[in-house]
Amino acid sequence: MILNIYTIIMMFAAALTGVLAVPLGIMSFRIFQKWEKPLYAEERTDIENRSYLLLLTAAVILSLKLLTWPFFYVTLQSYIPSIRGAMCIFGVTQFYPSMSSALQLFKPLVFFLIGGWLLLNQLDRKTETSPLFRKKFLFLHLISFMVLIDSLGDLMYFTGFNTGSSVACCTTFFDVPERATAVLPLSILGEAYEKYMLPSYYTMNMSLLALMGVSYRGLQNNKLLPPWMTIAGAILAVLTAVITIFAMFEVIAPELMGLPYHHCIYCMWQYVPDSVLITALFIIGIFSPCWALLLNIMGRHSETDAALKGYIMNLYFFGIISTGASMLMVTIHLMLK
Amino acid sequence: MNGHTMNRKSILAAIIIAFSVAISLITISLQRQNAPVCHYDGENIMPVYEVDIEQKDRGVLKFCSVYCALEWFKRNNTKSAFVTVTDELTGEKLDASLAFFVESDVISVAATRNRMHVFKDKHHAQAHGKQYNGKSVLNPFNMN
Amino acid sequence: MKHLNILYAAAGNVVRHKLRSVVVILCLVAVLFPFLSAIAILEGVKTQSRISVSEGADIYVTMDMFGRNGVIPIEMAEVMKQIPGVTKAVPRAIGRIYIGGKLAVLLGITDDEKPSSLNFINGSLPKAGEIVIGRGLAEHLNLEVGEELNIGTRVVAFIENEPYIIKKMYHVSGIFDAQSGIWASNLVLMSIDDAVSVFEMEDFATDIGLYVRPGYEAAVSKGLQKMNPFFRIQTKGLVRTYIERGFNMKGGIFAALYVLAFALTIPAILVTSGFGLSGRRKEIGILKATGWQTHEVLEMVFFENIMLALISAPSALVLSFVWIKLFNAPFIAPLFIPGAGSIPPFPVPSRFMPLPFVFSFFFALLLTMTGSIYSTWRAAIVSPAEAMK
Amino acid sequence: MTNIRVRSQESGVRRDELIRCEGVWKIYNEGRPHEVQALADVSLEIKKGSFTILNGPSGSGKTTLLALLGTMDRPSRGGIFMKGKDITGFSDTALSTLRRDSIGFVFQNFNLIPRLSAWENVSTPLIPAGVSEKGRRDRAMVLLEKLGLADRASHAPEELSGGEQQRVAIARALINNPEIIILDEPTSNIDAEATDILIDILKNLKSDSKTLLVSTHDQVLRPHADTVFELKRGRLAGITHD
Repeated sequence: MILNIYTIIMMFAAALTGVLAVPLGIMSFRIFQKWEKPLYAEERTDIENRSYLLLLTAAVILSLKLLTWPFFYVTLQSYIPSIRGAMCIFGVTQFYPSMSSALQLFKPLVFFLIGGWLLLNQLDRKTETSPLFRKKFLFLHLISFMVLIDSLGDLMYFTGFNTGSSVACCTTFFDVPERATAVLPLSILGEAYEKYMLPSYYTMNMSLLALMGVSYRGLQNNKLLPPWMTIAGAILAVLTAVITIFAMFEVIAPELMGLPYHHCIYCMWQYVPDSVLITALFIIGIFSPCWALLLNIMGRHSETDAALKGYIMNLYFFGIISTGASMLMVTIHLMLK
Repeated sequence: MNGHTMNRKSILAAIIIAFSVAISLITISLQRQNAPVCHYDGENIMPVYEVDIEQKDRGVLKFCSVYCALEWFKRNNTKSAFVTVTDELTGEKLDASLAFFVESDVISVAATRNRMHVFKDKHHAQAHGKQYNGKSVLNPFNMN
Repeated sequence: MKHLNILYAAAGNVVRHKLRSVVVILCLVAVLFPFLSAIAILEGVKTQSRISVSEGADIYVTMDMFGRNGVIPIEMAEVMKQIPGVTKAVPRAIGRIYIGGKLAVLLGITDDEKPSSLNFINGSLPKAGEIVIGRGLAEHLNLEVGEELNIGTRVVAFIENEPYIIKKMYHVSGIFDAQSGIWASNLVLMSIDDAVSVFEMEDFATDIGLYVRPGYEAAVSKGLQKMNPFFRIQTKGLVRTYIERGFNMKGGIFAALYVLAFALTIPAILVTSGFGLSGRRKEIGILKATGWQTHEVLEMVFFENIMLALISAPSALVLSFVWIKLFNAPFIAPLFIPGAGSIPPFPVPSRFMPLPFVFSFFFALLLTMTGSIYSTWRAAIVSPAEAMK
Repeated sequence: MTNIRVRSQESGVRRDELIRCEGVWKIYNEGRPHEVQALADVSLEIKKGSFTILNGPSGSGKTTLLALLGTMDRPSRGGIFMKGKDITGFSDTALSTLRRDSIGFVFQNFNLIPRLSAWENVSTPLIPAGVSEKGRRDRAMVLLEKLGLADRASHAPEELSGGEQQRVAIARALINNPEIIILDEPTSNIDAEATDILIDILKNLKSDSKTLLVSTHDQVLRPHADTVFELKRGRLAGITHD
């Protein structure tokens, strides 16, 4: 283990969220079970009261996950001096590539799910008889497993490092033609794929904005969205995410850093501070339509229709603003470079 | 959706957009302020193409590209003690005598139409030459 | 607007329930203050180390003696200077020596080699027979500029039962300013020849520092290895890595020990944050009777705790800033500066941006949110019927 | 033990009916040792705009019934209907919202929040409703003026007399313009003069077609009531209509 302050903090936070996830999982399953059976009035009040404890715990876990998510990368950055050959965060992730990729994909997923649960809970609050009560606590029970896995993953990952190890740096991964983010577009778009990266970035983001705009307008005219539209929104968001990530590696990161042959977004976060905000806005822009789909599937009930429409509209609204702002920031950088 | 909620949302949207744009502009202007200016043509120097020439008796002169540095070097090589160039891939500084130079079709600094590229590793230089129709060049800052 | 209202109501409650607020803030500050002070000092010392490394040579060459650094002939400096890419070769004599019962560092350098971070109160570079001493040492020995100091005096032999003593007196030509950094506090700077004679190692130096052209480290190192396989070669990058690792390790150990304190803080926050809330059952019952939802009460109390955290974080930061800058970090400095003593004689280096600043808010939020979950919940689920009792 | 299920369909609503309870039981610690039966099989109806009194000695279940009708607690059995809608299956959040929008409470000991000024106490229910501070202050001042307390608006409860505190509590109950005002033993903590003022206020509220539900064992309010329900040991013992 590379014993420094960052490691201790990451492990302390991971242990804390892990410890909180266990009672969260147990109590949410117990509530899910009890809510079915006939209840005395006082029992029902007890269960409702306990549900508030779970709500607060879920909110605290989400806040901790939000605080430690960027801290995960700050910790990796602090390992650079201890790992020979590493010149940036990517180099450090090469020490345990499979685990670090898994964690890097898992963290946004956990964040997405907890965020989705809190939205579902907010929606259920707008009803008279809490029709989503059982469903949301079964959902919370599943989420608590994901939180536990994420916390255990952090603990295993950060205790697995050892000093003196050496890795290949990101230049040997990102500056050679055979890098992953080049081979795939190369095979699809041919030799001059770089020419199409930026246009496809803008096309996908613009079409996502357009779809969210149409959906927003549709909801304004008092129609609850057909499920296929929110599904289309989510699928388009995921596709946009993939295209944007490739474009970030291939074109945007080198441009923003001024290193035309260096395709590493970790270095981009390091050398171009506002790229962290670009990334955060991009994530919100992609999550919003997916949350809209989640709510549209899990939150549908005769009592929730009115509120559901408002929530999905707000999600699309923030999706449009975040995606637009992220794209605008990238455009400013590209134009003023 | 009543009007009150609508304009509150528009205000919120405007704030988010304005904040993002401001952050970008501030970052770019800070990067520009810190960037030194080329001694030969006054252009802003991009760190990855910077060439420094240390003079024997006086300080270091900074240039935005190999072409500018060469223009100055041709007339003042007797005054020059050392020349430091930058590896385009990693941004690492190294002495000109150790670097690999490749002149290719790719223009790195538009102002001077510089097509001379510098690499620390030989295979990076060869890869660039192969990809962009370049040919390797001996160290142009040869003190002899 | 609703959440803003609840936020203002929470702020009002923090002010109205002063006792509870003060108790929670004191509990947080008591935990954060030592931690932040230690981190600030660690960052300060690390910064000064980085300055020293960046001022130092690109390559340090010594002989390898039993796997340790061994002395190296001074004349090797001229030979090494001829290696392509080397711009300067500087021999150094550096060692530790007791002066007036205090352990000091004795540094012998060539005349043109004064590191820029060392600046004087008054005086000049030491010529032959002269020395410049650190402020801590000057205070310890009660020395002023112009006085004499004997270094390295010792009995060489006994002739007819009479001890034959070699006396080496040096003239104090200057005292280092306190801002010269912690390394200069117990330093004795003199010319390399004098230093060599004090250690009685004529013709040898402890190491030779080579300044090389950018990118030449690898080539010069290879050349040195070929020149003499017994050369021990350490590049500036290696030294920097050792320093970063060393400090990170020290910080990590301290943090690991401190995590116990943080773990104990959570139950402490649970008790203190619940401290005032039980008295407010009636008040919360009234709010709920007049239409507040449990979520809204939960949100209000949660905001109160977050506000207390956001008040505690900067308070702890200011307190540790005062503790270090005004009182010179008594009792905490020895944690990171061995031999500094409870009341350090030199200004303890410290740096409050960005790490301690980030940590103070991070931990304040982490501890408060986690510690106050149960107490916040207990308060929020008070039944509205409570108001009718 | 009936299953508390959602029955939100209207069941034979009469136009002037505001609150109705059918076969309501309230048993504390139900299903646990030491059960306490507070109410047994109570059915009654409160019409819109009426002045209803719950009368009965201490321990007769007046306060419990008041808490149930005021959505502050749930019945163990039976159903409570608000404007024909069964609210027994409502969630805690929905009951709170109903309380905020339709029900105003005046407690026996006023229950003002210490160290908050009179207008702040009056406007606390508006905070979660999202009304701005200025809006809250204006609406509170209108009510305080109507109740003759404009000059006491910035005083804390500790600086007000019993009668004044009660009027501030009444103003708080009215701030959300509820349909029903529930008063718990309103005359037990005020002097005769304040009682007369209270009676005037109640008359005005009735003329503003507010529905009043008062729990009291004091006979002074009886002449002004439309209906009086007599409670004895948790059961409805009698109903007298004016």
